[in-house]
Formats: sequence, C-alpha cells, structure tokens
Amino acid sequence: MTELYALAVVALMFSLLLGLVRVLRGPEEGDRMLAVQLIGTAGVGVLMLLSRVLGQPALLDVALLLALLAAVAAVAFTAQPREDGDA
Amino acid sequence: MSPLSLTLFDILLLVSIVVLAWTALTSADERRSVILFMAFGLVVALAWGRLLAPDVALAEAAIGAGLSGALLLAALRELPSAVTASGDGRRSHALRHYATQGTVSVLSVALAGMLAWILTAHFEGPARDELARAVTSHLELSGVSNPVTAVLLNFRGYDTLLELAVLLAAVLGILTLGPGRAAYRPSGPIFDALTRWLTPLLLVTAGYLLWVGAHAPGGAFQAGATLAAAGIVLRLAGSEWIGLPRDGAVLRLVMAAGVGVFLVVGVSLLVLGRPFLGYPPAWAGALILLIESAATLAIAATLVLAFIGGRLPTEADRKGDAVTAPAAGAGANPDPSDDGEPRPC
Amino acid sequence: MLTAQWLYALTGCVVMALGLRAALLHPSLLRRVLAINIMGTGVFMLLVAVAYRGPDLAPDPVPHALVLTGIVVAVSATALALALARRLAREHADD
Amino acid sequence: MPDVLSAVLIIMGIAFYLAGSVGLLRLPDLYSRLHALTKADNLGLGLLTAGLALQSPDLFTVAKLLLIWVAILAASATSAHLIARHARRRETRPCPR
Repeated sequence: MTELYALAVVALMFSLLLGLVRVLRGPEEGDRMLAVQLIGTAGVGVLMLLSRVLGQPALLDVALLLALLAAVAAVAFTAQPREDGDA
Repeated sequence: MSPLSLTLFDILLLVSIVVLAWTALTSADERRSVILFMAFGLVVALAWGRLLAPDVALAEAAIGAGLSGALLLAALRELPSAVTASGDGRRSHALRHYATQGTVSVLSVALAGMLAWILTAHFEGPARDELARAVTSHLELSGVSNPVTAVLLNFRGYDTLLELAVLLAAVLGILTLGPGRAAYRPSGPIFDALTRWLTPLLLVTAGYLLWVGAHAPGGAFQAGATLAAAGIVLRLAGSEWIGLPRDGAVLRLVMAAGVGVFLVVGVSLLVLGRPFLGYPPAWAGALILLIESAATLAIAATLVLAFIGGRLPTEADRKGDAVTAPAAGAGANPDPSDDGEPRPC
Repeated sequence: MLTAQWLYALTGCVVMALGLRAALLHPSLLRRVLAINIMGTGVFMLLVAVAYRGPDLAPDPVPHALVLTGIVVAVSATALALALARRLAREHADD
Repeated sequence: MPDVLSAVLIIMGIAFYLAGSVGLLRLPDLYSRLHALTKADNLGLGLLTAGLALQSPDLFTVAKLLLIWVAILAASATSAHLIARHARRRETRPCPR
C-alpha cells in the first residue's frame, strides 16, 4: 500500500507541475489564478498522501488549513477596495 | 517507502520551487510576480511537510496561503507607479548598469557557493545533535510533549518573548504611519455564503491548534496566524472592523497581551525566587498554555492590523467620511460586467 | 549524508542567492520586499534541511522553532515595509 | 478487500487530477479551463479522500478528510465564480465553438 501512496504522490506532484506551466504561460491573469487554485488542490492531495507515507498525522492539519484558505488567494485577487462614494 | 520515488518527488518539488522563485523575481509585471509568489508559498509549505517540519508547514500554510498574498495584492493596488528605492534619477549609464548587475550576480552566486561548501562540510562531518539531544532529554520537565513548543515557550522562552516584542514594534510602526487601507466592497452573495461557515471553522481550527500544540504540531504562532486568516477572510468579504475591539485602549491591550503576559509570568517567577521564565515543572504546562493563549490573540491582532496597514478609522475620520458618503448601499457590489462589449479571445 | 538533506539545503542556497540578487538590483520597492521574502524562504529551507535527520529519526526541533517564529516575524516586517512604501507614495503624490 | 478498493479509488483520483491538469493546459480559453479544472480536480480529491478514508485508523481522521474535501469543493466553486466574473469584467470573451 505504501508503495502505491508513494507512486501516487509522485503522480500528483507531476500534475502540480503541469499546473505550474499554466501559471507561467497565462495568458490572462485569470488563467494564472486558476492554475494557482489547481496547485492548491494538488498540494492538499500531496499533503494527505505524504501524511500517510511519512507517518505524520499532523500533515493532515496542514492540508486542512490549506483547504480552508484555498479561496483566499482568488478573493484577494478579485476584491475591489471601496471608493470614496461607497458606503 | 522506496527512496527512489521519494527522491523523484523531491526533485519535482525543488524544480518547481526554483522555477517559481526565479519567475516571481524576474517577470515583467508586478501583479504577475505576486501571483507567482503565492504559488511559491503553497509549494514551499509542501517542502516543510516533506522535511518532517509540520509545525513550520502549519505556519506557512496560514501565512503563505492567506496573509502574504492578500497583503501584497492590497499593497500593489496602492503602489501603481512602481515606487522606487532611489527616486527617479535611476536611468544611469547602460555600462554602469550592466557592471552593477554583473557584480551583484557574481557576488550572490559566490555567497551561495560558499554556503553550499560549508553545508557539505557540515553534512559530511559527524552528526552534531547536542542541542536536539538536550531537548529530548529534558522534554519531560518542559510541561509539554511537542519538542518545538518546548523550545519556543520553555527552553528558549527569552527568544520568543523578544520575537513577540519585535511583532509589537512592527505593528506600532505600522500604526504610526497613518490610517489603514479602505475596506473592501462586499464581494457578493457567493463569497458571503462561504464566509459564513468558513470563519467559524477557522476560529475552531485556531483553538484546536492552540490546544493541540502541547503534544502535537501546533501552538501560538500557528493558531495566531489562523485566527488572523479568519480576520482577513472577513475583511475581504467587506467587513471593516472584523471583530477587533472598537475601543482603542482595549485593542492596544490585546496587541500587548503576548509580551505582557509573558513578562508578568517571568517577573512573578522571579519574585517567587525562581529564575526568570524558569517554570516549576508541575506548573509548566498550565503557564505555557496561559502565555500561548495571550500570544495567540496578540499575534492575530498584530497580523490583522498589519494587513489593514494602519490604524482603524477613528470617530473623527468617520465623521469626515459621512459628509461625502452618499446613502448607504449606493455603491455596494455594482456589476459593470453587464455593459461593455467583451473582447474576442 | 542524506540525499534529501543535501538537495533541499542546496535549493535553499540557490533560492537565497536569487532573492539576494533581486533585492539588491530591482528598483521597485514592492519587488524588493518580495525578493527579501524569497531570500528569507531560502534561508529557512537551509535551516529546515539541516534539522532533517532522515525519514526514521525525529528532526532537530531547535531550527524548526527558529523558522516558525521567523515566518511570522518576516510577514510583519513585510507589512511594515509595505506601510512605509505606501507612506512614501503618499508623500510623493502630495508634491 | 478494503485495500483493493482504496487502491482503485486512489488510482482513479490521481487519473482525474492528471486529466484536470491536462485540461488546464490543452483547452482553448479561460472558461472551458475553469470547467475542466473544477470538475476533474474536485472529483480527483474526492476519490483520493475516499481511498484514504477507507485506510484511516479512527473516525476523527475520517472526519478531517471529509472536511478537507468539502472545504476544497466550496473554495474552488467560489474561486471559479470570482475568477470568471473578474475575467468577464476585464472583457475576455469565450472562444467560439
């Protein structure tokens, strides 16, 4: 089973790297943000598997934190500050 | 676990770290740089996990994935004209420009090479783990069983006290520089719905990390960063006060709570005839939890104020605003997407 | 000598050098702040790699404690630097 | 038996992840990429979660795994919505076809 986890981690990392290509290529900012989203989701998967492979249950907490904050990047990216006229 | 697949994983991870660092530093557009930096933070959190540093990974996940990116994006919006370090007279001779670039590059490479050389010598020599063994052998006396928390709050309590003081100094510096950024426009019903259950979950997670820090990865810094992330989520959803105390005096008290409680505990121990921050082993667990709870609140308040980037608007500021502000809700969540012809792809 | 330890420490050196070079050369303040953050991450990676002692041994907790507080201090310093840059931009705008 | 089942689930999960990444690279415009990515990705993580949950030592771990999956579902739906709205405001038109 551990061998499968290890292979799965490598495959997920590869998937993350594919997402990285889209971060670098763009062309729109939205494309890059979308790819960052993919990197976040793949990263959560990697941490879940690593937690098992390395015998570190705490990595599940790291995955949880990343998952809870996964939307923050996209929200910070699109949020507009209030202008003077806004209430 | 076969070492081969783990090494393959390491290489893929490290390639993405170096590529992201390089592109974040060299891309032509600053906003793109910040996006790349956010991806860099995510990937680095994986590296901490891989190196069996879950405590560090937790802090990186809360800060790298939440705070830094949001902070840099907010700053970017206000520094559009590329504020430079030395004003405008920067366009000097091309030759001198290249000479500087060459020299700095060579020196940076030399420094990295020297470090790598020292590290090689260090790794090839006999293992130097006196400190690690000292921590392990005294762990029972520390009041906690997570060695990182033991180092932070007990064995090297002085350092952590000073680190909290550094945080306090940084936030005081930020507060003296003027009013904070304007709040955000409400970002619409979908993110509101997410905020409504995300915020309580983040609060629970922060409490969990604070509590679990005694015997597993977690503690005041991770809990504080998570709590701050909850504040940033609220702020991005359009809230202005995000639950910070409106009374300036109370807010200052919370900011100083980490250093304050730490000092009170230390001095009380001195009065009782023990060394400064030398907890009696029977009380160590409880005292550490007390200090950590105060530190969590202080760290969270500090980080949130750091994100806001200045003091919160006072009553006087608000009265000034009221004159110019039209009826409430007038500008809330306008959707300009409905007009204007989209550009072809 | 562990391969993983070496790989991560070496990457730490490379990332630190990249950040240092950009921090010294870039004219834009925001980019400099970003570069200093990346440089710091390189140093953190070096420390965490030194703390690593293989998959079966518990790592050295002292560097972990250093890096953990370092991350929190770095983000506050970043915020202070950005607040200063913002003030600078305001002063320039007033001229 | 649970071993075989969770192995199958994990392998399928990874396949969906890879499909999502390839979709992100190959599809012609932002909107179709959004579509491919969010679906493939969430299914990938969901199958991975299920596979790992079958191997979990206790219920707390199972609950944590499920919470992670739900959080990612919500986050990616929200981000996809915000990114699409942002792109529309910036007037990126979908590709014909």
